[in-house]
Amino acid sequence: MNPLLIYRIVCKDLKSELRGKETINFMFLFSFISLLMFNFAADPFSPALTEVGPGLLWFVFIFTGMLGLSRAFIKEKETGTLEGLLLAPVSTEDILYAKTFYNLLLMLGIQLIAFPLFIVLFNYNIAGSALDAFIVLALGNIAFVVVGSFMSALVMNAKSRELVLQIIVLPLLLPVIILTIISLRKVMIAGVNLLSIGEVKLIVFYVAIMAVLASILFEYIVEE
Amino acid sequence: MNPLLIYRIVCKDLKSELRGKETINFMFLFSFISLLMFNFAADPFSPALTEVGPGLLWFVFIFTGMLGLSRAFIKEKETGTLEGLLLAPVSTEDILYAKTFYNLLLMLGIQLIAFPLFIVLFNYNIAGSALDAFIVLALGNIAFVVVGSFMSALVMNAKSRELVLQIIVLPLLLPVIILTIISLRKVMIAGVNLLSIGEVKLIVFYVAIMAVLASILFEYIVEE
Amino acid sequence: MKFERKHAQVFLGTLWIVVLAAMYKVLFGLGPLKEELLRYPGDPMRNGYKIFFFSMEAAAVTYIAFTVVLLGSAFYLKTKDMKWDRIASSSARLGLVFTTILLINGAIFSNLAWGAYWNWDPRQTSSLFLWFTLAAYLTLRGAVDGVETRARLSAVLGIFGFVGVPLTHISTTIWLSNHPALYDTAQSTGFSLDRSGLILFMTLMTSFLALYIYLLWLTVKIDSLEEGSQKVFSGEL
Amino acid sequence: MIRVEELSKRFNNFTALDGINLHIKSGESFALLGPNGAGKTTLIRILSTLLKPTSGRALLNNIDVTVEPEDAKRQIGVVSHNPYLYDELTALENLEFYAGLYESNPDIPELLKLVNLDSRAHDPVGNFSRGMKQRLSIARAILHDPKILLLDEPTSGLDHKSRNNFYTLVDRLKSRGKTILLTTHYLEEAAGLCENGVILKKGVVTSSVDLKAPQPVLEKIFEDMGR
Amino acid sequence: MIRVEELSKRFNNFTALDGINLHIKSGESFALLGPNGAGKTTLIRILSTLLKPTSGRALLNNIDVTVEPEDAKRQIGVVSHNPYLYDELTALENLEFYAGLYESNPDIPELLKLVNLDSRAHDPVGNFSRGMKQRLSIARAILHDPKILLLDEPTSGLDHKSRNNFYTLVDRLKSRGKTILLTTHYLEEAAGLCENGVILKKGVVTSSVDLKAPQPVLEKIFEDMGR
Ligand code: HEM
Ligand SMILES: Nc1ncnc2c1ncn2[C@@H]1O[C@H](COP(=O)(O)OP(=O)(O)OP(=O)(O)O)[C@@H](O)[C@H]1O
Ligand SMILES: Nc1ncnc2c1ncn2[C@@H]1O[C@H](COP(=O)(O)OP(=O)(O)OP(=O)(O)O)[C@@H](O)[C@H]1O
Ligand SMILES: [Mg+2]
Ligand SMILES: [Mg+2]
Repeated sequence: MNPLLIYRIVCKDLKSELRGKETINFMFLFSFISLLMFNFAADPFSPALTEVGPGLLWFVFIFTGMLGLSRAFIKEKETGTLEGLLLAPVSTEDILYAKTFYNLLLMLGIQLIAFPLFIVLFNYNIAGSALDAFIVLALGNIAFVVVGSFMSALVMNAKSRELVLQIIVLPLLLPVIILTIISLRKVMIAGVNLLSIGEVKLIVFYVAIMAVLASILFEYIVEE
Repeated sequence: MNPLLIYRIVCKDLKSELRGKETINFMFLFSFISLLMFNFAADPFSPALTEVGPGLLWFVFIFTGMLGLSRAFIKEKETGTLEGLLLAPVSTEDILYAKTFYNLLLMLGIQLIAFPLFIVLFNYNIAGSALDAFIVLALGNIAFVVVGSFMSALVMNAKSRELVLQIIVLPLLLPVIILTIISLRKVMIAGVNLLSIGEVKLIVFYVAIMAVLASILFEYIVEE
Repeated sequence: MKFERKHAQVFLGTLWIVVLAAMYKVLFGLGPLKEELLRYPGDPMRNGYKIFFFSMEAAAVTYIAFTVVLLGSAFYLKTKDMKWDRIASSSARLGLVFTTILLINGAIFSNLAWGAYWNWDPRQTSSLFLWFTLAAYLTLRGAVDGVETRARLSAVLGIFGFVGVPLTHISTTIWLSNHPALYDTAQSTGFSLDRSGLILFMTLMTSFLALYIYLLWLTVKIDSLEEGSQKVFSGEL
Repeated sequence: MIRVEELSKRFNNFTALDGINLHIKSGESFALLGPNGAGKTTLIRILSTLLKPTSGRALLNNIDVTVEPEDAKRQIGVVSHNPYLYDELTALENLEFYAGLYESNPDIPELLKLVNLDSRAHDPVGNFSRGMKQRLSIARAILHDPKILLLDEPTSGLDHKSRNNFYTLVDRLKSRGKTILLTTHYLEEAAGLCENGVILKKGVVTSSVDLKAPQPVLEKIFEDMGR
Repeated sequence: MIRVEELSKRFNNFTALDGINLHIKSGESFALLGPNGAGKTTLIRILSTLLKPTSGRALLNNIDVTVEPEDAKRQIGVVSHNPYLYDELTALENLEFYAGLYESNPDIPELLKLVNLDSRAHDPVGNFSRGMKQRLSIARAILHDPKILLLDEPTSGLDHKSRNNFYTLVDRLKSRGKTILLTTHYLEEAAGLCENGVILKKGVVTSSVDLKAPQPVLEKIFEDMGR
């Protein structure tokens, strides 16, 4: 692992993403609009909202993530620049770390905007601590990004691979998705303290396993 | 309009999609997983579910569509084959119609699977006729696909295309989104008959306007 | 050249705030509720009504701004004359400002009348989507390189974007709403102006419109100057 | 017949083509020469209706490309750097698809044989080497028997033999009265295929070239082109 | 030094390379010739660590590409059909980024001048013409001063002058002791730049070529290559 190289790749990604300086605005607008959409699903002040609120909130991130993350590798693949990276003496893990880190930056950026917005817009009353809820979301996002980045590298070459591989991508994410929802509901509806939620530990555990697996297996993904 | 050419382009898209099945698999999985997620978002037997059910169901389509449809034009653009189509004596409208039709096939295919799945998963009790609910959903999907396909062509040349697409499409779709939810709730919760729902007529009206606008304006999108 | 534009924008912004403040001052100088000025049965809002004059004017200008975007876009596509693109895009930027004013006024109104700044009233929500539509239009402009491509693509979107206007207009009828209607037949939500109210309304309307037109003229001018200067620069290269 | 009148194309503030005039007679083979970035591809893209000119006009067999683009498209076959092929489809399927779009009925196996790909007809194009794609792209360009061929560096990536095959093919097409507009960076190619040509530089036609001139003269012209 | 031993590469059931043996001495310039689809790009991609061989091994300056890929990568500069450039970044930023990855500190303005792009340094690469990208790609390949250059049809898309500039550049690099492996479909290029070469056909080395042989002999060899 070479932090300097990782930093340089992340900078490059940020730079080419931010070329239209508007991207941050885009992200803001986007999370704003998709949050607003949910208003129409239920009467905004009905108790049903308290019920489904955490789920909807988390869904916005999954959806945003799906949109954004898959691009990180696929774009480099399609424009052929991934080979440029692979030609340079950067270890394949570092490429994975850089992409994961970049994705994480994006997701946390969106979270920083969308989470307060959600609370204000829906006048949502979090039963537990707002910080706890934020941390749970962030954990979910980390898990999502770690697995998602790795898997998006996997599907990159999907054409020549077996169909089965693609079908693994989303289901692999399923545990995190569900664990996060459960934890989020415990914090936001039942007001449970973060540290006493078993699911949170499971998420951390899951991230750890996935991260280790990903760094071991990544080199098999990029080789052809 | 040349139906034969449209048919040929749709066939080509279907054929190359079925080779890799990437988009289809992805869309199915995504809709499946979001349904599952919403299942965890609320206690499946709580009354809140009846309330928000129609809204959630419809969102699954909106978001699945968002993720999948954008590829129809963007992929042809990125691989350079869009120029191949434009070099052939096919009117630009026909290209639009073909892509719209293809997207519609995808969406209806997904609906055919996701709608029964929703009912089973949530054990949802539709107050009105299930067929009516299906038709309302299909109408909403048609509106969505008409606008979405057109807009995905519009953003083809933009930076951060995928994000921009969402930002553009969601406000434009707001009328259909609201109208579809209202109609869906009328059918699924209040048990109103399809033909006596005024909003359904409005949806049809909206689709018609959008379709006309789209076919008039499309040529301005592809010219450079 | 960039500096000049920034200065002009700061200047205009300040001007607008000053004008707005002056108008509020004038209106609130009217003193407490005069029954004859505005009839609102069971008036729960006391002086809150005054803000109606602003929200309604802002709404009207927003609609007008949308119409100008629509027309500018259509004419651009027809003639390919950049003038129309400048008019459309300037109108969109101004429309964003006026929609913001509408939303802020609306929120104040909503708090007075319904007890929450954001009430998810269809009028309120659809107005917000008007804002999003303009924001989307400007977003697209930001995301496309190339002056002509940008003009062309955003013109197409500008035409589509207009659907928000009729939607906002009918939103109260197709979706359950608390928003009152002018000259409503239903007594309970009826809301009407008498003669002096109407005069005040028309005066404000005229000044809002004048402001919009003036600002539109200014922004179009600034844009065309800026474009001209860019041409000079690249010519030198 | 290709006629270009006062054609200009500006990208933002960059002028890629600046008042081009050209007249290429029916059945003529014409070379468009010039250094990188001269505007050759831009001109060909305008002729093939992919780009709209900023001003001026372009006629293909008396059809204005901006006025009647669909008729214009039937007149032309385009080979460029981009093969316009679908990676997921096989060579055969690609040609069938394009034949369908042109509503013409070519002998596709024959076409595949012509570009020496008959043995790979059922392979997805995504697995082809660069040169194989380029060859298939040539078959794609002529399948509707167009009257005008726009060839933008058509031999890039082709091997020696395919290049010679391509030259023979072009000769055959010439003898069948096709009009040909070719861009190339190779003297032999220009001299071998075309009679006349022009040199484009920074969007302006700087001189016309008689490609039947003796080799040393041509070499001198090519040497000077980059200045 | 490049040493290839019994190297094979199979894609699914298609054998692209079949037991290749090559030895290229340090400082030698070597041409890899052969028709389209022969496996030239495949071999170069294996040497540049982008593909893993199915069997056999390949050494660059005694470093096995599959065993120590990162060390191997430092030895090589690759120019291929794909320029490996980011369209959103400017020419300068692209080079700076790659220099950062190689952790080397080249004189980037000098490099840009070398490929004649100093005036476009601050333009996003997306707006470049094909030939301009290719030139920038050459600068990218040599910015870390690699000992071995793998050039896969490096002049594709370059104009006459840039090609000559490129030849001069390669000559200069040769005189500085670089090892060069070149694929090309052009006889003059192979003969001008390389001393020795081999012909690859259907994944097998069919013969070796002395590129210092007289022109007619070489022409004959090229003619026969397609058979
Ligand atoms: C209780 C508070 C409010 C009152 C008494 C009020 C009053 C009115 C009245 C009387 C009209 C003219 C109605 C018509 O022509 O149908 C109007 C129009 C409008 N108001 Fe309000 N309003 C209130 C709150 C809001 C809010 C919160 C918003 C949104 C931010 C809003 C946005 C609009 C718009 C967009 C129009 C133009 C509608 C159209 O005719 O198309 N209003 N308002
Ligand atoms: N979409 C675009 N936006 C901005 N500039 C462009 C665009 N397309 C081309 N250009 C510029 O126009 C000029 C002409 O490009 P063009 O591709 O026509 O050159 P060319 O003569 O085909 O060069 P080559 O021989 O390298 O293919 C170049 O300077 C290029 O940078
Ligand atoms: N990913 C792949 N999957 C399957 N077959 C492939 C793949 N890549 C290359 N091939 C096949 O391997 C063979 C050699 O391809 P390669 O690209 O090495 O040829 P080449 O000698 O570089 O040809 P060219 O001169 O046209 O560039 C071709 O027949 C090609 O179809
Ligand atoms: Mg070109
Ligand atoms: Mg090759």
